Amino acid sequence: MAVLVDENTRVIVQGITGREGSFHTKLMLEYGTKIVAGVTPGKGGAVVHGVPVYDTMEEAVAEHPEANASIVFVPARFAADAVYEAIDAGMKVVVVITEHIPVHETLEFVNYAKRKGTVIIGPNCPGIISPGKTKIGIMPGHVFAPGPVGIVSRSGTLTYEIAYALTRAGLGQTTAIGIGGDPVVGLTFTEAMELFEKDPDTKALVLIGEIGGDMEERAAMMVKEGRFTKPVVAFVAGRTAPPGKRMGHAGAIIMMGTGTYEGKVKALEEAGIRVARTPMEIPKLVREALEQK
Amino acid sequence: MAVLVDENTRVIVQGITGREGSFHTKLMLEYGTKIVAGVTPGKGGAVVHGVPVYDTMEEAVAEHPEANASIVFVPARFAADAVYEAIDAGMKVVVVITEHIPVHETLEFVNYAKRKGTVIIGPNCPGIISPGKTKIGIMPGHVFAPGPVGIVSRSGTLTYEIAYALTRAGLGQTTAIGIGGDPVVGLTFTEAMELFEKDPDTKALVLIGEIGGDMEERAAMMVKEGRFTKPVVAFVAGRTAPPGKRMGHAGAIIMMGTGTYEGKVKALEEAGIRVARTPMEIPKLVREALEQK
Amino acid sequence: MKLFEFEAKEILKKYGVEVPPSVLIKKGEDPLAKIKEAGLEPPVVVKSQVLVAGRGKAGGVKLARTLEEAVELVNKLFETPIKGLKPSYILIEKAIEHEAELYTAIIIDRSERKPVVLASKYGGMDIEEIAREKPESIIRLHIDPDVGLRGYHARVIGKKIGLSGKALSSYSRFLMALYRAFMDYDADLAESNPLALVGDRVIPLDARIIVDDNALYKHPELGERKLEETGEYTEWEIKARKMGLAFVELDGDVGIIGNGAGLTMTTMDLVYEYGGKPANFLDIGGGASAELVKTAVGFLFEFPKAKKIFMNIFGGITRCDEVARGVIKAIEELGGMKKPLVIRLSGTNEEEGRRILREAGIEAFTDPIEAVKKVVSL
Amino acid sequence: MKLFEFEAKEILKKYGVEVPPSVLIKKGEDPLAKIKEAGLEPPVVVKSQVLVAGRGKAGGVKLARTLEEAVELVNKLFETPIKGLKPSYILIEKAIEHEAELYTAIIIDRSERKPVVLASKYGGMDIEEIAREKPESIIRLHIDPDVGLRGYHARVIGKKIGLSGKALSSYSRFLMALYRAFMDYDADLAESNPLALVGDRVIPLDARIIVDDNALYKHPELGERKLEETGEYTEWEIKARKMGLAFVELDGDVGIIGNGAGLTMTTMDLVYEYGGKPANFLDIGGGASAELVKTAVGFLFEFPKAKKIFMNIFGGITRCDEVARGVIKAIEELGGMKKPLVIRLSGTNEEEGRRILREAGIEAFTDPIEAVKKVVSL
Repeated sequence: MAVLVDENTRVIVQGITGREGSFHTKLMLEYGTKIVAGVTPGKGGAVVHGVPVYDTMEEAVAEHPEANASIVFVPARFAADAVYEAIDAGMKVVVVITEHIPVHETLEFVNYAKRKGTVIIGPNCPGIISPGKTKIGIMPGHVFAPGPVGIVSRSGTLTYEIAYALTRAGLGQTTAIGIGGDPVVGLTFTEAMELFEKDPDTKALVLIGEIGGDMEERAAMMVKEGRFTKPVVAFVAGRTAPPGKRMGHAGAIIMMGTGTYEGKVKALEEAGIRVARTPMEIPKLVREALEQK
Repeated sequence: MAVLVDENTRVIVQGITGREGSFHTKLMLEYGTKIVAGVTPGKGGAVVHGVPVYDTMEEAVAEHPEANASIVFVPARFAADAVYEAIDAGMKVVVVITEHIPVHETLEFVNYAKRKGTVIIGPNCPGIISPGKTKIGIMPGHVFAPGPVGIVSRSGTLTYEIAYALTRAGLGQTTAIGIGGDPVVGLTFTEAMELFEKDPDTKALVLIGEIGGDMEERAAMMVKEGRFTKPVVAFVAGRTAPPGKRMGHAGAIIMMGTGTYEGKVKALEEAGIRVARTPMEIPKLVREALEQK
Repeated sequence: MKLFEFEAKEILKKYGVEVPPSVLIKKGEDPLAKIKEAGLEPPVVVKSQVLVAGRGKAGGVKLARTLEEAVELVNKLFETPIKGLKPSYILIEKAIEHEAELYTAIIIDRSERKPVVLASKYGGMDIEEIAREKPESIIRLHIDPDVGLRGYHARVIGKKIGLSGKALSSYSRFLMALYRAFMDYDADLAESNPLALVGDRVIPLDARIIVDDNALYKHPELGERKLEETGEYTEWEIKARKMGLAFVELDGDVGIIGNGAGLTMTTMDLVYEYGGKPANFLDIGGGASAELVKTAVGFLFEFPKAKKIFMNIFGGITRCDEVARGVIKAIEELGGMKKPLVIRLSGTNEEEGRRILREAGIEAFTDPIEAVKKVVSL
Repeated sequence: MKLFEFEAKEILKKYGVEVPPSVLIKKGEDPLAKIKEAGLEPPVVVKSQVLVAGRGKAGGVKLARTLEEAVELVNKLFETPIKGLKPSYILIEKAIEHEAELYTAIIIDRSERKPVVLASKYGGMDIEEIAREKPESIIRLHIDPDVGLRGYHARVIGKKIGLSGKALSSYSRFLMALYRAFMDYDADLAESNPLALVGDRVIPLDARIIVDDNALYKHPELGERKLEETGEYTEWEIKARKMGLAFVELDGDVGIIGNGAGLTMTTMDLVYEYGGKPANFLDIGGGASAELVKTAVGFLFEFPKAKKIFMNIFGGITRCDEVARGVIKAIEELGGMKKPLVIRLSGTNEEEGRRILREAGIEAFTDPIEAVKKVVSL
C-alpha cells in the first residue's frame, strides 16, 4: 500500500514539451511511472519520449480515460489555468511543480479543488513518490526505497537527504510527499497525516517542517487529540533563521512573532512527538519508535 | 400542508425601513405573517410596526434564532448584497421583491444559493403565499383562500386575477408562488413542481407562463417523463406579442426564435397538459381535472 | 443598451484583441482627410453605424476599392436610412482577406442560469441560420460562475471549431477578451460574427455588445444612448419612454392599458381572441397612482393608432379607486373623453372605483370577457 | 513589493476612500511652494516615506504647527535616515482631529487558505501589541474566495468594533475599498493603522499595501522599486539579488552555501549546533549549473563577513560533478582559493564530483556532521 499514488496511477504531464517537463518525463518514465499522455496547448500531435501530446486535457482524457493524476510543469503565468483544467478533467491528484504562482491564484484553485474533491500537491513542490511503485515529481528516485516509513515535508533537498539516510539505514518508505514551500499549498501536513493514518503499511511518520506558518503546530494538535496514532519523528528547519527574513522559500518566514522554531518544537514535543536536532538523528529515532511500537 | 412556507415560518424583512418595506410589513402582519425582525444597515434600534430593526442579519438572527425566511425590499444596487447576507445567515427561503437587479448579479447569487441550499424566489416577483397560513410577498391576501390547488406563476397581477377566479369558484390554494419576471430567477417552474409533487394537500397545479425562455417547455418535459404526476392546467400569456419586443417583463421576450407561444403550448399539450385560452377558463379546467383524478 | 460596432471593437482592442485598422467618421467630418490621416489604404469596408439587426442585408456595409469610392460611399451611407434610421457615424475599416469566417458569442442561458459560449466554424450568417443549416456545428459551453471562463475552456472550444497550433492560441486570447468584455460590461450578449481566420490569427470583422440596462449605472463612461439613435423604438415608443410609460406599439386599433406585464399581455390576447387587434401594450405596473393612470390614458388619447381604449385592471396592490380617479382626471384635465373607453375594474376597492366612474357616467365591467366583447364591438 | 504610504493612499482614494488632504514632496523640490500650491493649512503632519516598519518610533513622523516648521521638518527628514535609509519622498498631510483610532487589515490566512480581515477598535499600535494587550478586541473574519468580501461582511465587522449609524456605512465603504485594493493588486497585506474615526466617518491616517512579488507582472503601472529604496536589504543582499542569488546576510563568520531552502537552513542550524555562527544563507536551488555555483562561491569569496565557507550539497536533481566543476571554476577564474572552503558532497554523481575536487586538492566530506565540525574548528 501507499498513499494517494501507486502502481495503478496513470499520469498526464501538463507542460510536457517544455524543458523541465520533457526532462522529468524522461526521468519519471525511467523510474517506472505510468505516464499516459502529455498536454501542451498548440503542440497537439507531438510525441515526447514516446508519450503522445494533446492540446487540451479534455482530449487527453478522452483518449486515455484511465488517467487519474497530473503533474504541472507549466510556467507560473499559465499554471493556475492548467490546474483548473486538470481538476475539471477529473484528476484525483494534481502535483504542481511550478514556483512563483501568485498566491491569490493558488488560494482560488486550492479552494476550488477542495470543493471538487481533487488533491493538490504543491505548488512549488518536489512532488510525491511511492518508492518502487511510482514517482510523480522531480525528486531523485534512487535515494528512496520501499518500506514502512511515511514522509511528509515542506522542503525538497532536505527530504532527499533524510530519505537517503533512512534508506541507507534500511528504513524504506511507503510514500514521501513534498507539500511545497509556498505560504499557501494544497495538501497540508494534517491532510497528509489523515491519509497516512489510514494506510496500514505506514508504521511511522517523518514530518519535515520549517519555520513560518502553523502547519507543524496543527500537526502536533492532531497527534495530541489522538487523530493521528502512529509514531511521529519530526525535524524543523530554520532554528537559527532571524525573524522577518525570507529564507529561500516564500513560506519560510517568521512574521508577527508566529511560526518560530521554538513555538513549533514546543507544540510538537508537548504532543509527545520526538523532534530531531539534526537530520542525521532521524533514522535512529525512527527505528526506536518502530521498535517501541 | 403547503410548500416552502407556512404558519411556522418566521420572517425577517430586509429593507424594512424603506417605503415599500414598511408598507408591506404592515400588510403582511395584518395577514398574519410572523415577522420577527427587520434589517436596515445604519438603522439598528428602530422599530417598524412593532418589529425590531437591526443593522445586520447576523444580529437579527442572534436575537431571533427561529427566523428561517427573509423578504428583500432593498434597492437594486444593494439587493444582491442583502441576498448574500440572507443566505449566509442561514435563511431557507429568500423572497426577492426588488426589480432591476443586474442579471449578472442574479446569476451569481442564484448559483451561490443553490450551493448553500437556500431557495431564492424572484427577483422581481410578488412573493409566496400559503393562504390562511402566511404571506411573504406583496400580493393582495384577500384574493387567495386555502384549498387544494397549487399555483406557480411568472406573472404578478395575472396570478391575482386567476387566484381570485379560483377562490370565487370555491377552489382554494395550498401555496401560490410568483417566481418573478426577470430572465434569470431563483426558483424555476420545475423546481417548484418538485415541491408541489411532494405536498400531499396539493391536488392540482395551475402553471401561469409567459412567452420567452424555456421554463414552460421544461415543465412539460417533467410531466411527460412522469416526474410530476398531478393534474396540471396551464396558461401562457403573450400569444399575440410580436417577436423581439420586450413586453414589460425583461424575461418576456421572444429571441432567436425561441420562447414563442406556439412552441410552449405545443410542448405543454404534448405532455397532456390542458392549456387555457383565457384565464377565465381556468377554474373550470381545474375542477374537471380534480374530478377526473 | 446596444453598443455600436466601433464601441464594441474599442473595448475588445483595449483588452488586447487585434481589430482591423479603421477610422471613424462623424457626420459632418471630411472623410478623405480622416482616411488619409489614419493612413488607411484601400480596399476598405465602409460600414453604417446603426444598431438595428440585418444591417448588411439592408445595404449598410459596402466595399470600396479606391479612396474616391470610399468617400462617395460615406456620403451616400450618411443619407441612407437602415430600417428607417440614418447613421450618425460611419466606420471605415481596412478590408481583411481571410480564409474562413467563424462565429462566437457569449450569452446568458436563463434555464441553466449560467453564461454560455456559442461557437461555430460557420460564421457570417445569423446564429438562427447556423442553427437551421449547420446545427451540429454549434459548440455550447456553459461557464461556472464561480470559476469563470478560463484559457483552457477557450482552447477546448477553439479545437472544436477546427483550430489548432497558433490559430488556437490566438482564438483563445480573443475569447478570453470577449469574456472579459461580457463580464466587465455586465453584458447580455457579446458576439463577433464574422470572426475572421487570417493565417494563424483571428480578427473580429464585426462585434456586438449589449449591456444590461439595469447595470448601466456601473458604466458611466458609456454615456447615454439617445433613444432615437438605437433604432429599437418607434416615435411613439420614444415619447412614452420619456414619460415613464412601459409602452410597445403594435399594429391594431384597440388601445390597451393593463396593470402588470402578464395581465396586460393577456388583455392583448383576449382582444385578439374576440376578433379585435391591439394597437399597443401599456403596463401601468403595480400600485399605480391616479397621476400615472391619467398620464397613460392621456397618452392613448393622443396615440393615433388607438381608435378606442380598453383598460383592464385587476386591483391587487393597485387600488381601483385610485385608477378611477386617474381616469376622471384624464378626462377632465385633458379635454374630455376623446376616444371610446371600456374599463374593466376588479379587486381592491372595486366598489369605490366603480362608484367614482359611475358618477362620471362610465359603467365599468367586472368580467373581462364581457368588457372585451364590448370594446371589440365598438 | 511594499508600496509607499502615498502610493497605498492613492489607490484607496481611487477606490473612493476619503484620505487626508496632502502634498508629496520629492527630494529637491521646494516644500513651501508645493504646500501653498496644494492649499494646505497647518497644523500638518510631515511623514518620511520609507518602507521600513516602526517609522513613527524612529522619528519619521512629525507634527508641524506652522508652515515654517513644516518646511524645516521636511528638510530635516530628508536628511534623517530611518533604520539606515534616507527618504526620497516626504508626504505632508493635513492633521486630522479624531475621536478614536481603529485598526483594519486584510491578510492571507495560510492555514485556512482564505483571506482574513483583522479589525480592532484599538488602532495606533502594532497588531502584535494589540494581540498582546487587547487580544479580545481583535475581530477576525475569513473571506470565502467564491463570494468575496461583501458590504454586509464589512458592516458586521464595523459593528463589532463599535461603529453604528453613518460611521458604520463609512467604515463599510472603506473596508470594501481596502478589499478591492487587496484583490486588484494581488496583495499579501492591505492595512490601515491608525484608521481615524472623525465624527460619522473614517479616514485612514496611515495605509500599507504589500504586493505579491510573483504577481508584479500584472501591475506594470507600479513600476520597479529599486532594491535600495526598500530598506529591506543590506548592501550585500542587494548585490546578491542583482546577481540572481538567494542570499540573506547574517551576523556570524561561516559562509554557507546549500542547495534547497530547507537544506540550507538546516546547514545553518548545524553550524550553530556545533558552535559556529553562519555569516549568511545562500541557496543555489535545484539543478544548479557549474556557472551558478561559480557565482555563488565567488560571491562568498568577496563577502567580507564570511571568513570561511561551508558548502553543503545533497545531489538530487543537482549533480555533484556539476557543483564540483563550479567550485574549480571559481578558484581558477576568480583568483584562487581566497578563503578556507569545506565541502560536503553527497548524492547524484557524488563519486565524479569528489574525483574532480580531489584533483584540485580538495577533499570533500560525505557526512555533513564531520564537515560541520571541520569548518567550525578552522
